[in-house]
Amino acid sequence: MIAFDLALAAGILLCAVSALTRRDRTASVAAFMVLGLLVALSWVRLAAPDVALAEAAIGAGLTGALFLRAARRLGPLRPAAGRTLAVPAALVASGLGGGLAWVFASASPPAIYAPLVAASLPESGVSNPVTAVLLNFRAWDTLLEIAVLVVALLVANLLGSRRLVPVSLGEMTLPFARIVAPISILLAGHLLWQGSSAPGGAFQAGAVLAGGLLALVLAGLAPTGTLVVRGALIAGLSGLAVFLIAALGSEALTGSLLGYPNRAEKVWIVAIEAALTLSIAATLCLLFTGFEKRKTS
Amino acid sequence: MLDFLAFVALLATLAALPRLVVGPSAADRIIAAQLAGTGTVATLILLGAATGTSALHDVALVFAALAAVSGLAFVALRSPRR
Amino acid sequence: MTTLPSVLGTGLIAAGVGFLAVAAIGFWRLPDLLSRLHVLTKADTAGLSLVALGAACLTGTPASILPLGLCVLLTAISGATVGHLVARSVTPRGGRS
Amino acid sequence: MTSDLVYHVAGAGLLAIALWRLATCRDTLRRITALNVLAIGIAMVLLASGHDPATGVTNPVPQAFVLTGIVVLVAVTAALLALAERLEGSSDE
Amino acid sequence: MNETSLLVSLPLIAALVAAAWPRAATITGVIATLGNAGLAVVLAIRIGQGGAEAEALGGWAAPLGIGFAADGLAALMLVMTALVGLGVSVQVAGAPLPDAGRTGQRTAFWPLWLATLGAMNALFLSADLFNLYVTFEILGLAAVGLTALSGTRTALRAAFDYLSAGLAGSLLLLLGVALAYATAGRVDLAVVPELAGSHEGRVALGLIFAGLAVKAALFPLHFWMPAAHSSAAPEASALLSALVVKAAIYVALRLSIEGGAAVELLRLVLAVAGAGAMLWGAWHALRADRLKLLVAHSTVAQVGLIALAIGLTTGARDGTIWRAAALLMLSHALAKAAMFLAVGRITEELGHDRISGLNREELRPGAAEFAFAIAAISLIGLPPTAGFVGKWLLLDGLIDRGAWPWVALVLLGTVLSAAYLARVVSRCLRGGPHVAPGARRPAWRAGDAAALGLATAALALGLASALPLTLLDATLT
Repeated sequence: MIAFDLALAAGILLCAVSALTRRDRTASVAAFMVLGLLVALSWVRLAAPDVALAEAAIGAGLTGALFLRAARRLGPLRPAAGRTLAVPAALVASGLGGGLAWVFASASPPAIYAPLVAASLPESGVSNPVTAVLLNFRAWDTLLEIAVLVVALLVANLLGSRRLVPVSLGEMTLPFARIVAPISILLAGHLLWQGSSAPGGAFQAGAVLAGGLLALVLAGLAPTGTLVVRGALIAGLSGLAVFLIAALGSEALTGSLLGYPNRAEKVWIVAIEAALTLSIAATLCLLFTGFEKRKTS
Repeated sequence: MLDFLAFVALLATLAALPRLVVGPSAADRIIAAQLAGTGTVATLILLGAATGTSALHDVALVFAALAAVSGLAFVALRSPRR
Repeated sequence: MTTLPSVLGTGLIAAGVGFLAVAAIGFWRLPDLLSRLHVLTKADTAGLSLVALGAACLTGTPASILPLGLCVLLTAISGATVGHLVARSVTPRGGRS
Repeated sequence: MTSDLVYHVAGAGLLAIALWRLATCRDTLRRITALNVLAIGIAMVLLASGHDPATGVTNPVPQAFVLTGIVVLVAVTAALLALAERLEGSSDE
Repeated sequence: MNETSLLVSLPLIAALVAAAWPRAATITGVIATLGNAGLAVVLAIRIGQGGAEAEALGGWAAPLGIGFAADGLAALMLVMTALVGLGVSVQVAGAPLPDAGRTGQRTAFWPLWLATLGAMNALFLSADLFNLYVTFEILGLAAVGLTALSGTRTALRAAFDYLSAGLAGSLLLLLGVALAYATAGRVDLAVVPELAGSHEGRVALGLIFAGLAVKAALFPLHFWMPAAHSSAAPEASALLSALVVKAAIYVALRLSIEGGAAVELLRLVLAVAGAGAMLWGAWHALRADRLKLLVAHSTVAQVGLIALAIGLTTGARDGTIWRAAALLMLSHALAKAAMFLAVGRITEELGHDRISGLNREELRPGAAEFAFAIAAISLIGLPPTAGFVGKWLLLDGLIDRGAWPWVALVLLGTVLSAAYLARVVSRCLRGGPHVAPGARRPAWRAGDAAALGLATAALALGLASALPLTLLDATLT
């Protein structure tokens, strides 16, 4: 498989270079989208299917759409001012890259986490170790990560970025939307449910759900009224609220922040994940569609 | 054997890159990305079959389900702003 | 071992991957956008279907057939939809001329 | 040569390309793309470090780090793109 | 329920409430900021009496789980954040930010500030490198929201540069954390001494410090900061300059105390960069033509002074220099917040913030000018302010070690800060012939009270500097 890895690595680097050097905006964005595809393959090769799922859900759905939106709104690339720095910067950067490759390749981490995770997994309430880390051992990280999403939503709301006005794409999109939207809902439910025992989980499920919703929005089949946006905003905020209440509630019960009661861990984790899935889907959709920009005059 | 076929599928995926870079039209580039998406799904299925990991089917499924989102975004956002 | 399903599966996969490769090469060689689109929607769908069918033969479990079938279905639909929309967006008069 | 080494080198390559573009480019969208490439590079070296070639298993803790990093990055990218678009819009006025 | 849990969760809950119900945002924000101050003080008192506390979240001990380390240093920072937050909240509650964002959201300040508060509290308590990265991201995003609040094109441009620089900084930090994992196999704070012992570990610490330097706007990585801090609304600038920058400095100080100080080269680079920042910031502050720009550049210089102190920390637990750094952080936070609020008021009264036009005949100096003067005294380091105690401790420690060149540098920085602050103070407080007989006095506003309160706190902490110093004794077990 070394040939596979080498070809994949070459493709990844090629995509990165194209994404960062093409003057045509669409070329740059398309190369970045393909980079996401190839990177997901490399996560599979690195035995990280959970990460590959997240990359697939985010890279195929939201990121590409977000960058295309920006490419459309930003207009063509302006000519660069000066190129004098380019060569020294390239030398410094390649030196840095070579050094980092050497340092990372020569370091091999002592096995500290693996035995700890293996020993604690039976008490975590779930059997997928990644979910156990994300929602039990290091649930505080995940709570703060959801807080980052919420703050991004607040910033987007503050900026009032131009609301997306989908154009009618005609009746050809109807069969597509009618099949893809329900399947993405089912898929999200499947990923959420199996997250406790196999690769999957709240973020992957939420991102898939958001992708399905985006397809509906783009096909002009989803309502985008002010009330809907307001509801989606509340849904986006609710995930962090549920997580925080669960954190404080678990402390009231067990005396430790995010320490779930014994033998009820799975119920807590699945409940939190279900709330997070909906909230993540709403947040990601809102980050793409944007909020109404109020006119000055 | 499956390893080799996965490798060929990866090469077929990467073969979309030249068209993506050269274009000439924006539509060409987006269609190239779309083709790379299909190639990735095939590669994932083959990797899953080669290693017997069923989780990869989910990854492939997610890619397949969301493959059209960026294409749709491209067409939907293409029309004039106002 | 070389049982019938495994030989069949590998053969189907090889054919599918061949289709994909042909699609990629055609995509690179063909002169204009519309013919490239044509290649994409046809060879692509055929290639992926064959690959999925072959993989289903190899694994043979019902649990894997459902996701594989869905993969094919979804890719075919998205390919057709996006192909149609892109074609319509580049041809004047909404592609109905 | 092992596949881990390939991904270590590829990850470091991504870091180098991204840092180079960050240092030399002023365009907003390009900078945002470079930051995303930088994050992918970090994720790659992190996962390659967590990968144990003997067992073929990747440590779940770095996997969780990368997952958290992906979510955080999507959030910040969306905010950056919104800012860049708003910036472009305000120059039109 | 534990104070630490409430300190990290209440601001976030309040932020959600304020975002969901904009009408209740102001009252929610004020109550939450008050409650936060109460909690911080209670925690500080308990730590001052009972010593440092550690907590394993969810009952999962480090390195697998995430720990909270509530010690004297963290408690001091929590109280500092709470005090500055109170001052700024009083100002914003009294005079909501102008709706320059054109988004119709006069209350957008509150959820952003509360998220900032929650992230700062989480950051001060965290004892895990990766967790620190996540808190930095919340902090960075919320701070960018605060910058963009004023909605002008300059502010948006500054916000973009701020966010992209901040993201680059946190990604450098994350790269360092990744390398720390690759080297030591774990990322809790207790790993730092182990990192200092190997080549790879030192590179990891270097990357982490580089990321922190970007976030703290340490020279020469400060390029984004003057624009961001001078184009934001004064209330937002007060928070950014007094608090958000401190988050990165705090982590640098914490890592130095934990054992990063064992890395000679890193410390030297930090100290030299700090000295460079002092001179560069002072030079630009001397040449600035606008008041806010002067204050923003003075932040570059002051951050440099603190970085210099951190760089000269010997790592010994009983050393005086890191205490000096902590005190300088505290005094800078109070004084700089007071200064930005005062600048906001002065600008409001004058209608501009050009330094050359500060002495106007028809306007008498008011409370804001007075607050600015007190804050300036603390920043320069004149007795009896907290800034004086901090600088005295720093010089004392340096003289003990015979580090005369550094002493000279610190004194030079002090003289320069006196010079650039005098440009403002001399113009503001000049009375006599310059003021016409019938000159009006500026009206009294909530902002005056906030600025005066914070400046007085900086003064009072100098007189009662035994309090923070005793608290710092409870640092690290």
